[in-house]
Amino acid sequence: MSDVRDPKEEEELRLERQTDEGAQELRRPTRTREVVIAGGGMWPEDELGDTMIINMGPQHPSTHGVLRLMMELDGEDVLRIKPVVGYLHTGMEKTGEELTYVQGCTNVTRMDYAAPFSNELVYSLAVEKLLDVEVPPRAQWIRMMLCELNRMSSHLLFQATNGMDIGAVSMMLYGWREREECLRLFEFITGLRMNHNYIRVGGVAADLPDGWEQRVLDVCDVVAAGVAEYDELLTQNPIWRERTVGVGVITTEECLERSITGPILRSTGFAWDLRKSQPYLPYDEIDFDVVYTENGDVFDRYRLRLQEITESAKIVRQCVEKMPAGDFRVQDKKVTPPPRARIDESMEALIHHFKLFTEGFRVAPGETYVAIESPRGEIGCYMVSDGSGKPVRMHIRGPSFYNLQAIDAMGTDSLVADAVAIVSSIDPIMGEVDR
Amino acid sequence: MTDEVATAVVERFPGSIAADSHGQAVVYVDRAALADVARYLRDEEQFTMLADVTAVDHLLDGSRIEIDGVTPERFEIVANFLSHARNRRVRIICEVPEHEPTVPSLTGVYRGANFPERETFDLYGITFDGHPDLARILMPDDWKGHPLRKDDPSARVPVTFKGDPSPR
Amino acid sequence: MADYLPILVMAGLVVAFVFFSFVASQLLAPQRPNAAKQAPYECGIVPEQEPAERFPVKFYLVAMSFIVLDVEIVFLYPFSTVYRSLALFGLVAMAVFVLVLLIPFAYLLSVGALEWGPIKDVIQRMPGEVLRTKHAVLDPTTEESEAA
Amino acid sequence: MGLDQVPHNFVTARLEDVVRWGRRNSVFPATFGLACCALEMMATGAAHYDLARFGMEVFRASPRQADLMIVAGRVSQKMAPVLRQVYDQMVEPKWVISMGVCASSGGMFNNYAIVQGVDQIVPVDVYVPGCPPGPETLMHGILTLHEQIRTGELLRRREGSPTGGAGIDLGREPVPVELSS
Repeated sequence: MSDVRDPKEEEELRLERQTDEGAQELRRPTRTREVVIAGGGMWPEDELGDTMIINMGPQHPSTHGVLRLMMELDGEDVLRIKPVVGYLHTGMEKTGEELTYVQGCTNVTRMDYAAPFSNELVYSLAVEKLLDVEVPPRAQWIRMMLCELNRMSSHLLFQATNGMDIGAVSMMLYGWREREECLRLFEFITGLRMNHNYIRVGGVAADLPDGWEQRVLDVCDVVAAGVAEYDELLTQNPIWRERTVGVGVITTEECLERSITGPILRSTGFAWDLRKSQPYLPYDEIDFDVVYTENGDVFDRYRLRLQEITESAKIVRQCVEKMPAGDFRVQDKKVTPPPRARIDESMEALIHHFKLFTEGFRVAPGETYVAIESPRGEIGCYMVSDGSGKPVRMHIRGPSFYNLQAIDAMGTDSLVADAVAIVSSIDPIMGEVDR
Repeated sequence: MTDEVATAVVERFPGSIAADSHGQAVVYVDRAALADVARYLRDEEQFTMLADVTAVDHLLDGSRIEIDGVTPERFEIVANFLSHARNRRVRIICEVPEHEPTVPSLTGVYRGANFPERETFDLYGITFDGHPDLARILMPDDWKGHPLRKDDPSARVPVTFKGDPSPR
Repeated sequence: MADYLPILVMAGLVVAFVFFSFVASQLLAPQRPNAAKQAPYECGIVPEQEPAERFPVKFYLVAMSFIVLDVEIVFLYPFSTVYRSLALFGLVAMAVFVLVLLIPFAYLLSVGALEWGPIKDVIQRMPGEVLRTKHAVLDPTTEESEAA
Repeated sequence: MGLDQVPHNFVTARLEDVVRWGRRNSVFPATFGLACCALEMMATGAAHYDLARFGMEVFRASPRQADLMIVAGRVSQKMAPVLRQVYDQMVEPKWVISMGVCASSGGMFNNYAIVQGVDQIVPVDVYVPGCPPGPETLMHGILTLHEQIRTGELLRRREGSPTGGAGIDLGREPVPVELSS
């Protein structure tokens, strides 16, 4: 559509000129509809009534990262709301195609940075399905325990930011107090507070350190006490209920037609949880129940996630009891690098070590789609392999990317302040939206 | 061993071929019939949710899985469907030739296809006919080219390790 | 004069503080104006469109009713310091004054000038026609036509 | 070069120290949380690691009231003009901390989408390593910046940086700064 310009001036143009969609749209009012590749305007046939188009933009205290909402306001009433994403696009799927299967976890774990274990797990499960490799039971139980602990820390992050967005600023400090305990536990087990790269293809990176049972149980008790405190602080609070009950209501049909999964879907009364319906880890040996509520508003999503924290704590306690012994990684020489000490002793281990870390293990040609239940919904990994050490295609179906489509169903005809509460109740993580 | 949903789709749409990939039901359908297959799945087969729409670029493939009856093209559009009632998944794949990368849009059947189709258009350049607002979603609006194509350079910056006085 | 001293000292301190902070900021803060600093802040987006000068009438209504009721409170303060000495006469006078202002407040509530909630709740609650701006057709994918 | 209108001499030396001390102890960071580093930045601001001990009590949302921009996370090509716009709208004197390797040098994402180092857009004063840098690492970076403010020149801009930058000119060869007690 635009004429060809020399790259230097074009580079200058991109950095200097603004890349917001709405503004370009307003400068060219007579935009015809039949142009197939429409400049992404607010809405193609937009003309200026006396309403105001504002940006709740990328740099905003309450948009959970760099989400931008273009809103058409009539006074304080939101007439139309449109999320604009892409401000954190990191080209992870292109990088994923350039990394070998061994390195892939480090790239994927930075997508949903509030729940890194879920990303690593879905990536590892996809590669293991392509390899048809059987993960030993202890590794599966460690993975399950860590994913549930991660669900707790992610929902604690939600409670903190949701409270602050709606006005209970002290919730930020309380939420982070419990989350800090979880992060310290992750550092104890995996060595890193975030972006752990601990769940790898074939099992987990290292066995659980000694004395892990007591520390895990302590964290569960601290978090359970914290959750009781939040419940007491907020659930009966009239101001809180005034701001959240009946705000951002969505029905099950609207959710299903927008491919929305996770807490938002369950808050509308449709109890769908992949851990129960399509268990991908030994969830069937654990008794826990799927939390769901009825009327699908901001208050229900808050209550649902609060209850999910206690459910996850219940699961983690059962994992601590039933943790099987055994090796923590598949013993197949071709997939698991040998332990460091073995390399000095045997030449074969050295060769395996060298092969695995230079070109990675080869995966037979094939394609698969694996989906698990992350704290935000169904996170899926579509993987296509062509027999080399690198995937042809590594696509992550981010739940927040689809959950953001609920904004126009919830946000239309609401107040601007409610729009903040609605975005916070969707709990999008921009890392997995933009990938 | 093919899945009964796959067989139902195959006999309903003659041009399609059922396949099995690691225990998951996959149906290769003709490119033009994608929207009709989706409508059939939603209305008759109770597939209540469209999980994902994405694309694959097979330009630089080492070796590719051979399905008899499917003419391998450069691009593939992959749509995953999920049925809550029947607790099963199916994957519909259609080959998209390089010279004419257009596919009927699924937004008519599932509203949830709006964002992923915009992303697939943005990163692969495959246009979806009938999409209400097909525009770039992830890349800046004035970005040239479609980054996830295999022939699109990944623009890796040569990292210089020599003692570089200037900051970059 | 003596009992006015604290007020004068306080006034002096206020003036001194204001003067000091202005001079300090003029002297110490580096002046480096640029176009971006003058532009309105739109969460990082360079605004291409002038900020709308026209505001919906609701804001104006609420502002006016606030001023009326706020001025009423201003008159109540001196009364509250001396109401014992004024006894019954003061009470009756102030009661009339407050009553006179209650009537417009009641009218405001009935007309719904103070109705602020989301428009869809207001439409149900309000008997009469609700003031709304004309705006273009909604999202093309939804069939809702132009709003009332 | 002392203050704007006031000459730099013996008399005003103490005044400059007071100004530097004032600025050092009340730096207000602008919330520029982009990605994973944003969570660690919030953790640093939260109760346990508590930035309020260093006078950074609250994260100001609008650039009008902030004088330190902590670029926490990876800066994408679409975000670069926004970052430059917010930086321009910040009040003087302003400083920039590039938190995490993604902001400092593009980190592990050496591809088309990420700006390979935020110092191509805005002049940076302190680079904090780590992916994500732990709260202690970020606090070390902030203390280093406080040292720069305390000992650095007040006003002159550093010409050397590629974007004709607006950082603090140290007036001497940048030696590693020892943290005073």
